[in-house]
Amino acid sequence: MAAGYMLNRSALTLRLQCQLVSRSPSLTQVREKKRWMKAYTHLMAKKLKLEGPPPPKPRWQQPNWDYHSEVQAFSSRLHENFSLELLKIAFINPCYLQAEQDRRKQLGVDSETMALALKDNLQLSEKGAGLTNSFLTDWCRTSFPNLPHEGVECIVGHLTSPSVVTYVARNLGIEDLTMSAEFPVPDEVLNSTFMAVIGALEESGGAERAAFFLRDFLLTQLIGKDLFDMWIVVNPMGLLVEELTKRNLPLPEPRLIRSAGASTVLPLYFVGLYSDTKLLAQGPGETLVGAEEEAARVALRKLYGYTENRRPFDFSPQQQRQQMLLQSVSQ
Amino acid sequence: MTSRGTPSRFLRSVLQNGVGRYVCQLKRVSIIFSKKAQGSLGVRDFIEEGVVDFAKNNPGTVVYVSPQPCRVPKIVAEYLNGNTKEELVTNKTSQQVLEVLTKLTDQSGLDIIRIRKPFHTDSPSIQGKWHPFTNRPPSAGFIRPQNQHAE
Amino acid sequence: MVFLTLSCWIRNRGPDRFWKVQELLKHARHFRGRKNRCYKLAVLAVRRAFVYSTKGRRFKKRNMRTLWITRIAAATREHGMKYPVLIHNLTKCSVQLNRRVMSDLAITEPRTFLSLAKLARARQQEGFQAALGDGKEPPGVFSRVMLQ
Amino acid sequence: MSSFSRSAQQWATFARSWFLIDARMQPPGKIATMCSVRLQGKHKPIYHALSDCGDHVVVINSKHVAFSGNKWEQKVYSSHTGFPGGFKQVTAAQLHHKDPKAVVRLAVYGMLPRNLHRRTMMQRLHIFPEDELPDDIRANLTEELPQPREIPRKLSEYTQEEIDAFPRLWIPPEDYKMK
Repeated sequence: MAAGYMLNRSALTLRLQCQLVSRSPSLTQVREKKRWMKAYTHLMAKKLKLEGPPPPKPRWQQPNWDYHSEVQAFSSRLHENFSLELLKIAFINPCYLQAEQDRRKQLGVDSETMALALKDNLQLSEKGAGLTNSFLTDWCRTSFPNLPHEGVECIVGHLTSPSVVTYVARNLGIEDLTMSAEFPVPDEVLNSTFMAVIGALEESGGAERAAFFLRDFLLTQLIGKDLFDMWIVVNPMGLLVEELTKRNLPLPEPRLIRSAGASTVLPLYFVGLYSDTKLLAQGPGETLVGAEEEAARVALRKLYGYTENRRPFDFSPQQQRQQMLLQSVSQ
Repeated sequence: MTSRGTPSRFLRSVLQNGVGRYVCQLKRVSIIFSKKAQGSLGVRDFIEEGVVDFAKNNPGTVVYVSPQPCRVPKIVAEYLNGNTKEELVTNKTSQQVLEVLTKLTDQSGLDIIRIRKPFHTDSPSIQGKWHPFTNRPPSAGFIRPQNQHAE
Repeated sequence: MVFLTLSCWIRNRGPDRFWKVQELLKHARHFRGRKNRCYKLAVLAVRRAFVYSTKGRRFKKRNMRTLWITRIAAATREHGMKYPVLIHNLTKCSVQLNRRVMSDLAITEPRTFLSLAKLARARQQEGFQAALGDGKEPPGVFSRVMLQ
Repeated sequence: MSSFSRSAQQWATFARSWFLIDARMQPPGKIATMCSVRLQGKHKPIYHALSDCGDHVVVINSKHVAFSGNKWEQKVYSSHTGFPGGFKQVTAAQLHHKDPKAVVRLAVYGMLPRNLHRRTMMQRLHIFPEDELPDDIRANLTEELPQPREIPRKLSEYTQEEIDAFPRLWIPPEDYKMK
């Protein structure tokens, strides 16, 4: 905008120059000295300070926008074969339909003759949400067979929480394509749109494609996450005792292994958990209670197989994976 | 340019791109040029020769060609993470314009600023990080001065 | 330049000083005190900062290497060896890890570093054995090794 | 191996440990070298000059340090009060008599880097003239460092058998007069 203004402005000064100066040998000398720019910048800065930044403009109101090709590009960018009708439906939110109808009423368009021939994405969204939930749960069950039900629920809950889903959706460019009543698109609308996209993918490409989509875009958010960041356990020691009794192992016995600076304000304690004279885990902490809790957490991570040094998740591409499976079968 | 006075960031990718599948981060590119101006000669050549091929090779990118009365032809690239980048292509030949476009296609759209380290990992340690007791033999109880041990 | 009209001459009165100052202050905004806003002070400080940063590009490499060496030395001493011994014997074993990797290993993968130290120790013992030979002295030489 | 939570891992890595050094019959310089390395944190692989990762060191028996040679008489500690004629010079023996901690403290102080962290590091050095420690300091200790020098035994500590077994190089004649 500023650049455009600048160009206009310079053109204007040039023209003025031509009018004022009948002989025009000095044109080249006056050019490029934008001495008005300082005052102009100050003015614009003052204006910005008074009025605040202008409201964000949705991409479809800006120049260079072709919805059909955008949707097509979205589909091929993600290397998926969406059916375009379904994908377009997936982007239409009920709030947009409502707003559109209201707008038409205000404009005085007859609702019967000019009916809106658009479907909203509610069905797709529900379908996608159901698929996401079931796929993530299955995936967690297979990757972490020892993880109890609550843990799986918490991981799935973290991955399907609005903050993660909207973050993924914004970085996949879904926000531009979403038809919503308001702008910027509210989180819950974006959330349901993302789910609807998954639903559309399932309908057009089958559940397997949708599963790979989820694996590549949603599960990658799990990288670098700790189990207990997602799963808030208040009493890890109690949980550990429960787990050990389930497996018929002797109960853990906390013991102080190491300590440093015990009477200072910065003490360090290492507490080891022994079960039947075998070291289950050890954990550092600021206090004895904290260290014991930390040790219990470490022991739980080991039991559940969610340690930091576990095998990385398998994100290999689809064809390669099938080949690997075939090889393993043939061998 | 001092290192404190310039912004910097750590190495990262948008949405862990490439872990699962590679997604081209350039979502939309608009080529703005003038039909008459001298500076957009190369761009006009490029639009005649190469833009269709470019669009065919990159189906994930929407290419807009918009002739406008302007002096400075430019390429405006929009990325998936919402960033926009402008490249001025005044007086560039068709080949150079293609190079600029290819460069824009390969970029991730993150800010091009100093990267503090050329490597990054989310889980740096497999065996557990060093702490003061890593390499010390286990000791029982508290330490006492020597002569009291003897007593 | 030749100015044929008065108006052109007035319009052409020097470059706009404001922008020159802004260009410079851009680099001084994070400085402390008046030098982040007064041009006279800022120009000196910015020049000094640029000189430092030019030199610092060379110094950084040097300082990082000393830091790595300090860290490796510290980690080596935990295993009862000295830094030169470790490096010398690892070179003899043709272990081609550089100092940055070794110091990172010492922090993040302590067990790998322990095995490196053990390797160096074993190579050192081998070297001693080779130097002593089969325990016999060459003819005509009488040394204290024989006495022990 | 271990997968601690991030905060716990951080706390463990940057915790300060407490070392104990027995200075009985040890040269102050060698004690000071050990102290200064640990006070600076240069014994840790995570060392960085700006990260303030030094440890605490407790030196006991500083009254019983042993200078070699004629240092007790000839080593001179100089200071200046800043006033005219305020130049003070004392020998090591005099200083040690006045303050039994001073010899070790000055030796360590001289070995620390000359920067703003020097006084902070000195505060982490705890010197005790005898081998009695207050309980709160004793509770902190994590490790005792080995002494740099083996304590030489006095002649009176040898048994008669050991003295007899010692090889005699020269047997004095009977009319030899011992001084």
